[in-house]
Amino acid sequence: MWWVADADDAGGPVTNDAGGPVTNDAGPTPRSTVVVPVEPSPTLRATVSHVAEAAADGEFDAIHFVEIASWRDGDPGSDDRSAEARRVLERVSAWAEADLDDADGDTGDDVTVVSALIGADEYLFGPEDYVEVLAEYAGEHGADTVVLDPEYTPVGNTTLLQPLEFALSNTSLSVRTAPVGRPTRPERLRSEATGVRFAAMFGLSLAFYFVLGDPLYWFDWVTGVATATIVSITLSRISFDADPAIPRTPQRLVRGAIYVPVLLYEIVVANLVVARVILDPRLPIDPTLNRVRVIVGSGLPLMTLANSITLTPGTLTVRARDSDLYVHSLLPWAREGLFDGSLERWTRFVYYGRSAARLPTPRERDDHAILQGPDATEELPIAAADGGATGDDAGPEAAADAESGTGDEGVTDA
Amino acid sequence: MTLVDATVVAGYTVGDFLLLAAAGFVVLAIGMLYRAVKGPTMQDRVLAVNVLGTNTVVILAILAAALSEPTFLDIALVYALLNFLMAIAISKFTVERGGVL
Amino acid sequence: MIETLGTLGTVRVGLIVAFTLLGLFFSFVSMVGVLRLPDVYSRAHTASQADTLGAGFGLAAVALAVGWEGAGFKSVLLLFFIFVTNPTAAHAISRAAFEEGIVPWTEGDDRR
Amino acid sequence: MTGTSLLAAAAGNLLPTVTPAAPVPAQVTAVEGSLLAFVVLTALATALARDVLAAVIVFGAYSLGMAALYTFYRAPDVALTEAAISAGVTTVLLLLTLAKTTRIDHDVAFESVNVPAVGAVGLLFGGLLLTMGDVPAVGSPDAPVWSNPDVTQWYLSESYAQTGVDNTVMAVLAAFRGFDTFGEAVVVFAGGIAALIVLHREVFA
Repeated sequence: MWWVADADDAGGPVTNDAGGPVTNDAGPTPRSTVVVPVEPSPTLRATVSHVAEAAADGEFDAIHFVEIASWRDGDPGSDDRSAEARRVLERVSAWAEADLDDADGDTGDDVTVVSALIGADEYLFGPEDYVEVLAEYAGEHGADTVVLDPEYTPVGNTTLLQPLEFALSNTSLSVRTAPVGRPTRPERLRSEATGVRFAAMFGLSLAFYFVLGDPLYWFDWVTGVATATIVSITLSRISFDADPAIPRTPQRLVRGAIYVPVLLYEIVVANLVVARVILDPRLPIDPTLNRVRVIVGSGLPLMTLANSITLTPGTLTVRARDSDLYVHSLLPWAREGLFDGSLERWTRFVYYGRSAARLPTPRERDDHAILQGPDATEELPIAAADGGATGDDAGPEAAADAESGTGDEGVTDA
Repeated sequence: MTLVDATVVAGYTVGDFLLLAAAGFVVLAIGMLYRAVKGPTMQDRVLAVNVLGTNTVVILAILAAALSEPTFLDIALVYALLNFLMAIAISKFTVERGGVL
Repeated sequence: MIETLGTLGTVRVGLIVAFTLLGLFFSFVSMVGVLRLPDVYSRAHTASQADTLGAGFGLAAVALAVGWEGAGFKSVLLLFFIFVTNPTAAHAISRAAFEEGIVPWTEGDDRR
Repeated sequence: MTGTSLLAAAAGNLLPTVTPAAPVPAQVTAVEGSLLAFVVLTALATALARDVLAAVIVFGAYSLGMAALYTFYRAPDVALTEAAISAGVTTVLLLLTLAKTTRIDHDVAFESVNVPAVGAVGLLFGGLLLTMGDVPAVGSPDAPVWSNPDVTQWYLSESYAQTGVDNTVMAVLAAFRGFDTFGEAVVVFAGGIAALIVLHREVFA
């Protein structure tokens, strides 16, 4: 998908690889300045190569790599994050320089590579805020093109790409996504290795070892320490998203302990309802697939919520994509309960405290949809939208837009 | 005397009762086997085996209590973890054809 | 013989019996669900939920019978594992089904 | 005091305390029977399933049953091995093999059964089953081990002198029962050769 820069006739002279006359059918391409928002991602390297190649081919004469800060200067830990962001920018610039040097042709030499960390003076909330910051930067530096990394995820694990592209389309900037193959397999879930995480993992696995073994026997100490070391070396990098911190982690544990009886009660009550339905000879079920957008953050909170939803009968998390949960419900009753969002509220309570629990329910936020049956409000996206196996007779990929699919014509049948 | 030897009703002890319950769980497992064999999709089979595994864990735990051999709980523990691993491995396998292995 | 156990022991025996029966009941529900429900998604409901609860009750009975001084804590550990791993496994399985393109059964579908 | 005599002394202490086996209570046979039925059913399903992946999955269920059965017969070590090897490692190995090869989709769920072969196997099985009547019951005082303790004693006291192996079990396995073990080794070797032939290779490499 080659996008050609907006007809900007003021483009300078263009030379191609050999420095000879331009032979491109499309005619001379105006050279322009490109802005590339970066963030560590599996496809970042390939995106950088793509931009560098395009520049070496004479499309751009300046590349601006920007990292948009999702934090604000002065926040606790913001210095570390800024430093980390600058490291990423340095690395990206080095890659780009190397690619430009490698590229044949002499245009690579006069391409300027600039990197910047922007947006750290205010909090950014949605894609619009990101785009605003980006457009402002582009305006200041005379850039008219934005190249996006297909895996660009500025906030945690939430993909912002589509909303970002949409918001960018409202600006005068030209946008394209680097034609970079997404990895078929997700990269290994690895976070940074820190001493705290290592110690936490070590302590946990040693404690588990001694639960099964005998802490008073010296030999168990030897084997336990050895085992815990192996476990924490191999797993400490994938087991924690963030360092366990002193006020937060115990607080979460305590609030989690409050949540457990609530969850157990919910499980038992709902199990009885479902047991009645299953044992009913008529089997009065009405299963549908639903989509709920939840606001709990990614990682552990999302897993907790998805597992809680699965544990409470009548609802089953089929798939979690970004903050969208695809939930299969057995009964309308369970579906309504899901949209009322009490579990979501509890999860927020466990992880972020009482004040965070008071957000509107998915129903009030209108962040829900039924994907099947007569009440369907959205089409059923089937399989393969993001690198899964390909469905055989899948309907239109990814539900178009929520407004269009009203009736049940959207239901694909296999 | 331990709790397991206490009489529940008509001369049957708690141990006897637990053994009968274990037999009940096995009978349920046999029922579930139908789904594991019948399918029709691979996921149905994996699901059935996962449920069977959970049942086996309970059976092992009940045997540990009924036979007064608490060490049997270790086997149940190993099994609970392996069972999870098996379900994840097979369901990943059916989608990615060994991509995870 | 129950008299020699005292009130606490009697309550404990009663709880063991009750929990075991509840566990059997919910496992039975899970079996019926796995056998009767129409597609893999709805079967996954009972597999993850009714069965988890059944196993939970069964293991609670075992914990009571073995006692803390025995290895009851292992039983509690088992309970914890099952409550964490079972829904995750059910999610993995149903997700695999979804990615293979199996469309959930709805009213009127003749698959059974 | 050598290890051998310690063992002998321990065995000597154990021998007289043996009590005749109590009659088997009904609920024990209930567990045993249902577990056996489960194991036989899963084994049959594994053997008959046409789809290899289905067979692998059902085989997982079989090893679940076997582990429970071993546990029931109070062999927790064997049960643990069954759990780790059969349910864990074997499943992964079989899946790996499947991933490297192709899986054919079948319309038929089960293999067709060769009736004469089943008859022959059934006859052999029935014949072997007849000998079960002469096997002493578990824990029975009439078992040769107990009724004629001299044999056991002889092994315990003589195995070190005769074979130079510390561990009596090892001595019996590798020395007194050497031919048996040799036979097992031959079977494993034959298995390896068969694998090579199937793979069209000449050496293990």
